Amino acid sequence: MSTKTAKKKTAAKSAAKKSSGSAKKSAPAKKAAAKKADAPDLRRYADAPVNKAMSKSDKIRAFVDMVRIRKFEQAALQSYQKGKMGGFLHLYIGQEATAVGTCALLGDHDHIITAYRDHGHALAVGMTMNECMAELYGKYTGCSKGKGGSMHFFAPEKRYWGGHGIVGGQTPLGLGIAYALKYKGLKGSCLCFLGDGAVNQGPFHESLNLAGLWDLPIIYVIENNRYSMGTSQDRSSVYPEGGLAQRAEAYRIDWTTAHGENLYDVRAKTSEAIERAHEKSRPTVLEIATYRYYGHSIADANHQKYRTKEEILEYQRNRDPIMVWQRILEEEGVLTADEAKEIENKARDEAKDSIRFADESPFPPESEILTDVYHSVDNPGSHTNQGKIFFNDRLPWE
Amino acid sequence: MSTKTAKKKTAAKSAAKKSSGSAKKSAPAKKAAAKKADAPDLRRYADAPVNKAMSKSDKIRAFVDMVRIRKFEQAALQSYQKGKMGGFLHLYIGQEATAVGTCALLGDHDHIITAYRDHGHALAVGMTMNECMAELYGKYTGCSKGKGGSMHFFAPEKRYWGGHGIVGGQTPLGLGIAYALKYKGLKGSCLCFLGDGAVNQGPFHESLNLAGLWDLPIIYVIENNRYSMGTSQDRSSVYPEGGLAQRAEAYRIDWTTAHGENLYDVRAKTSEAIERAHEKSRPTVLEIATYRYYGHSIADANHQKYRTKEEILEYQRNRDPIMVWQRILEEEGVLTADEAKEIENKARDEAKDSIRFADESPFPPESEILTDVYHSVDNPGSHTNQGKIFFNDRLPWE
Amino acid sequence: MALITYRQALKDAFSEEIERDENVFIMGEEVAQYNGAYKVTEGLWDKYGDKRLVDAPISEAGFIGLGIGAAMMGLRPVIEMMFFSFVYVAWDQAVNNASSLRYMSGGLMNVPLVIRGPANGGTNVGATHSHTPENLVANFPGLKCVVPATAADAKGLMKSSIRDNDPVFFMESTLLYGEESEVPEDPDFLIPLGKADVKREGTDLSIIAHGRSVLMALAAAKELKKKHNIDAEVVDLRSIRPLDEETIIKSVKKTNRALLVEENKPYCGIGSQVSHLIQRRAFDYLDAPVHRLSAVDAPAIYSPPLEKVQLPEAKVIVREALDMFNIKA
Amino acid sequence: MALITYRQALKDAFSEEIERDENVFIMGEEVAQYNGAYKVTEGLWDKYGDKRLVDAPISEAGFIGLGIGAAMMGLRPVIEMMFFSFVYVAWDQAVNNASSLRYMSGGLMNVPLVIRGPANGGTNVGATHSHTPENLVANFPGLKCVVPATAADAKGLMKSSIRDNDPVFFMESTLLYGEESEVPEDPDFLIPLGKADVKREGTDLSIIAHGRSVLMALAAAKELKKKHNIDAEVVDLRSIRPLDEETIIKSVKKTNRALLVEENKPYCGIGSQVSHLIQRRAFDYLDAPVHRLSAVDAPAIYSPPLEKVQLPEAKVIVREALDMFNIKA
Ligand SMILES: Cc1ncc(C[n+]2csc(CCOP(=O)(O)OP(=O)(O)O)c2C)c(N)n1
Ligand SMILES: Cc1ncc(C[n+]2csc(CCOP(=O)(O)OP(=O)(O)O)c2C)c(N)n1
Ligand SMILES: [Mg+2]
Ligand SMILES: [Mg+2]
Repeated sequence: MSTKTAKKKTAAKSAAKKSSGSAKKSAPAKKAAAKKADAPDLRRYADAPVNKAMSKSDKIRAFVDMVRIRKFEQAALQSYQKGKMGGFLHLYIGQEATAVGTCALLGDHDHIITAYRDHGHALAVGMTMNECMAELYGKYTGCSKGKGGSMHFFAPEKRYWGGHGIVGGQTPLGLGIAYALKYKGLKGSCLCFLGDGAVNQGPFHESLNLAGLWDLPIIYVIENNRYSMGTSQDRSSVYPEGGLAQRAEAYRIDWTTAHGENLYDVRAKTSEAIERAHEKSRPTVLEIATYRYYGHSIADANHQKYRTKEEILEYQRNRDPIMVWQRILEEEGVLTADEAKEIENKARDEAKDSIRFADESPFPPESEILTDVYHSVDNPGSHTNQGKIFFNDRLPWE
Repeated sequence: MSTKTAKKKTAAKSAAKKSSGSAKKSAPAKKAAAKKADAPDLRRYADAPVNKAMSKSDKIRAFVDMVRIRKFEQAALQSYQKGKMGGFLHLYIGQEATAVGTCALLGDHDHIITAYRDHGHALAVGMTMNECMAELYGKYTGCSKGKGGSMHFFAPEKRYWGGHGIVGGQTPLGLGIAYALKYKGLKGSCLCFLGDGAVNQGPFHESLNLAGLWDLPIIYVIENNRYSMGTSQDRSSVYPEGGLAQRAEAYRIDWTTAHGENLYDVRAKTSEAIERAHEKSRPTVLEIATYRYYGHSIADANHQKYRTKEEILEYQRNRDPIMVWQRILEEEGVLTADEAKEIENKARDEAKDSIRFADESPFPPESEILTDVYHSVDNPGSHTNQGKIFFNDRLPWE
Repeated sequence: MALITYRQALKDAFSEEIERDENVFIMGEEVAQYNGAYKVTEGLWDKYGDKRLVDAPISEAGFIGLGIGAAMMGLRPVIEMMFFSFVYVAWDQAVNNASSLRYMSGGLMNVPLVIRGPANGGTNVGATHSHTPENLVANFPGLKCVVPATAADAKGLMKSSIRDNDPVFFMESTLLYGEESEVPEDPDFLIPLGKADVKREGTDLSIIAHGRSVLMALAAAKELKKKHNIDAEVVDLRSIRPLDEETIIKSVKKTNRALLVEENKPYCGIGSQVSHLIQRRAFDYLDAPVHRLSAVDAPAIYSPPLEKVQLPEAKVIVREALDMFNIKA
Repeated sequence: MALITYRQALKDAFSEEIERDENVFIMGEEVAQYNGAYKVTEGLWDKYGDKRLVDAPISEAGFIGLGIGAAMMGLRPVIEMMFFSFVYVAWDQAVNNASSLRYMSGGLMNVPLVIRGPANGGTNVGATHSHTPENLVANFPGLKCVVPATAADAKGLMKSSIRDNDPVFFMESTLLYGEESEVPEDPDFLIPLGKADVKREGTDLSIIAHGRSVLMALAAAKELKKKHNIDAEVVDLRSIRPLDEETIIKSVKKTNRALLVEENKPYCGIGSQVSHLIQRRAFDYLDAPVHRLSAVDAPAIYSPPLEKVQLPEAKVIVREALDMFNIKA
């Protein structure tokens, strides 16, 4: 488990150990988190109300969603390697239970926003593979018309606010979403995802103080995959024994941790946080221990240099969220191996179709470079605007 | 005591109380800080080694320094009201024991940097009233040649790095000073002062993580005067029960608090922090409870609106750092009332002289607007620079 | 029409827009209980309460980002920078997020946000507090930028900015807050963004300015007429982006001479953009090169008499204008 | 002389300066153990260790501020921005502190700091990652700004920048890292800041550019000569601030025509400043208005073929040049 290793090293290194508080964790979750976690306990949190309430089809749906994310990204990776797309491609593979476990719990007034590793969340909230793949290809049929690319998927009508590339930059935006919900008197929340490397950015700190001070219904989900690019958590952060999430105590904010390989755990903790947001309009910091199998992005070819092959294998063999969930469902008699295979095949086909869709879609016309810059330009007459707003003396396509 | 009131209110308001850790404080200081502090205990920390080591003349020197700061600022205030200076004037009156208690402990490799409320620290490190007053007047004889003004006093040769106007902006600079000391292998430290309102700025958070992670010999001194402009501490921050300084635990940094009216206390805690920096190259966050008698700046004429007259009077009557120190020295038989009066008179005269000096000094010549912008312009030949570097088509004085 | 101050005009704009649209709120340091560091929001908290006037802790990146997020959701935040210089601690939020979100989402969202506050030097507060970032902001497609010089413009432009569906950076001046002018009382008095205003008609020279420089230009024009019989036209840009190029070009084609004045630093200042524009589109109409005046190119100096010299005051404008006619001042 | 890449040239400059001066160190995200996101510091951590190559957590305001503080103390930090766009999260530190400290202290201190990294679009990484802030930086007196186009310039300018006693913003390009040129091996090979380079002599037209646009301009010049017998001079600014105005003016006085090219956004871009300069100082030498080309004025688009259109490629430069001679492309 990520926080555990971290804890040991930091503790050894830090002279400050004594004066740093040993906060009491009230939820049983926290005791569990401190336990040796070599053999993941599959039934842990299976009995949490939010999990007991799952129907068979809910459970299968979660499996399907995780598999779809993985197949989508595997297909995307192939296309990337064929030179079909530009820029970055940050794969989510290995972390699927986080997006699926959290997003399935969102109600009508629950919103989400994340960083650049955003494909998983996009599919989890119901975006189609087609619009996502086309976006990767920079096609006009992409969710952002090909203007955003991999890091910038958006679907506001699904309450999915993107896809943001500046590390930590989305954390105040998420706060603003929560602020708007409260302002409007709605019982809602905003789940704002960030990485373990993002926690040291100033805007996140500012956001936590504001969230705690103003009782905002925001849930900061730290997807701790143990690395920010090639930098392990311990080379980027100092933090209390309970992990990065425990920093929340500095702002009197509730915090908790979850095992990211176990969908039940993710759901249980997320559901508590959402309830806190809905019922008390109070924030939560939720840290989810997870792992990415690929490099930071496809450009990060040497990711086996800064972490060992064994470490990667350990996750893939013992903590793969899809495998763990499949095992749980098989034990529960909800899913057979054949059915799982079938789901995989369907997802693979869906991904293949999305490749075809993306391939066959047109690029945006050149004139599209100048749309979607200003609302007032796209909607003439709706503003009291005039004058020149773009400043090319002449356009290349004119 | 500032943190106490704050604590109560925040606790009442915050739903997060339970999960926020009740950190154990090891130093006796911390137990004291939690005690009811209505009647300041004058002898508290008198026996700390750094205080026992004070000679009679050290003690009188501290008194002189505090009185000089006060008289200097009272004179500056009069001049400001006569229209002799522009911009802001942020008075330090009420907080003198912090600057004097900390700065007296600095050795050859101990540096300081602070915010815009910087007169006290300037005089405490040995800058002259003349150069400071002239700076307020915008005169060429000012410490910054009249280019910086009240918020920007500097004396690098006294290891005093200013005087910074952007709230929180000096906190990474202080870190850089500490970094340079460590880089050079020197046993030193940097005292970096900031206000209670500055703690919520992102760069401070980033600095704390870096300080804790890299074992940097920095001491962040939070001068908690309970307000950032018209905003009380509780309207700007959420923080653990131990106060703002306890946020340090989020970064495994040692922290402590001091009563800012008592020079002994300030010295005792500062000295521990300096020792930690020197011996372990480890940071400290030190919060000093203090108060400003005047408004945020002279422009803040209505400062009796956001705080009560009684609150101000309580400090002036019972917790004035100069008065408290005088009482201590009288009890110790180190200083008589007459001697104190004499010191006051001398300081008043010195301030008056500095007014005359400032009045009689010349303004910088117009051409000075263009010096001190670039080192390479001021020191031609020292760089491989050419070309145009200032871009006025024509200068007003040409 | 009523003769009111620039400050009052802004306050009236806020009141009217707060009453008109429940999504409008003002957030910033000391804007509510303290009535604003420069009293621009005086009395509004008393009148509208905590929801519409929100005191924020000192964490500009946090609350500007919050404003952007809230704007995405359809609120209309008006965020005060106590000094506009402080936007630099939130620069990434202000320019990267505010300018890019609509674009990167292919138009799925927009950011109806106003960031406002004083952006001026000349008050002896030193280099870090005296920035005039209109040229920096205007460089970002996706942002709008407005710099009113008079009370009436302040009101009409503020109301348009609040109703605008794009992020608008609204730059005021502490030196103008007390200046009075006649302001219409119509609650729908809107001045379109992107419309310059010819503040004085003239035939011999176009002085093109924005913000406080407009007042300096008007004073200079008076002097030029009286002492030298030179009839200067004064064009107030008002809006930096969008920019009213037609009014600029029309004026220069009439006068055949352009003098650009701003209190910004010169390198890549607004004047440089306008200078390029004029020579590009009115090349054959120019009887002389375009001249520029700006703040003396150094960080803002504290020393009060020197900072006065650093900014382009009326007499320097007069001298420069005369120079364009080869008259020695 | 050796034929090496722009990347290698920078790496050599770092090695040489690290060995020359014990105060020089490189700090940034992934610069040490990871060898740099773009491998510009590859091998240096192996060679020089933890003290001289420092991996920093993602907290740019923190470590840029740290760099400034360390520079005040006499160290010579070279701070890498993985993308220059990320300097916006540290903008206040980078521009307010770095540019003002010397001034506000009346010259008592200076800040020998280099902030460097790639500042370019064209790599399909979207709007927030593709900024080219040379015009923003150059607006601040107190800062210097350098944008080399070739390996030799990268090396000579980097060495000068590290030895410089003022803060230098050094803007590279991921699109140039692999470009090769002949680079002198002299360990004291220094190119002065503020010296432009005429990369191609010509008589008919001055194409003035910086960064990658220089390569585009050279390609365009070749085409113009070959197909249209137009002999273009290509002036590479190299240094944005200080700026070599004399070389610009000399070239324009010779060719009587200027075309400015940059990959920056147009509003108040570098081209606007240079355009003003030319019309101001070479008014009577101009046979045509100064023309500018820049990135198409919108946030950087992701879609790869469109982003190619967004930047001023050689063929657009050719077309614009022909237009200045009234030739239809
Ligand atoms: C302000 C800023 N600095 C640096 C980067 C470059 N960068 C992109 S992702 C990343 C690592 C982030 O790691 P983490 O937060 O742990 O998220 P993960 O990639 O593991 O999901 C870095 C350094 C950036 N995009 N923005
Ligand atoms: C980034 C920034 N935001 C706002 C301000 C305006 N401002 C100056 S001082 C101040 C209050 C700071 O309070 P605190 O940190 O408690 O210090 P104190 O004045 O009490 O010494 C504010 C809001 C500023 N200078 N910089
Ligand atoms: Mg990570
Ligand atoms: Mg305070």
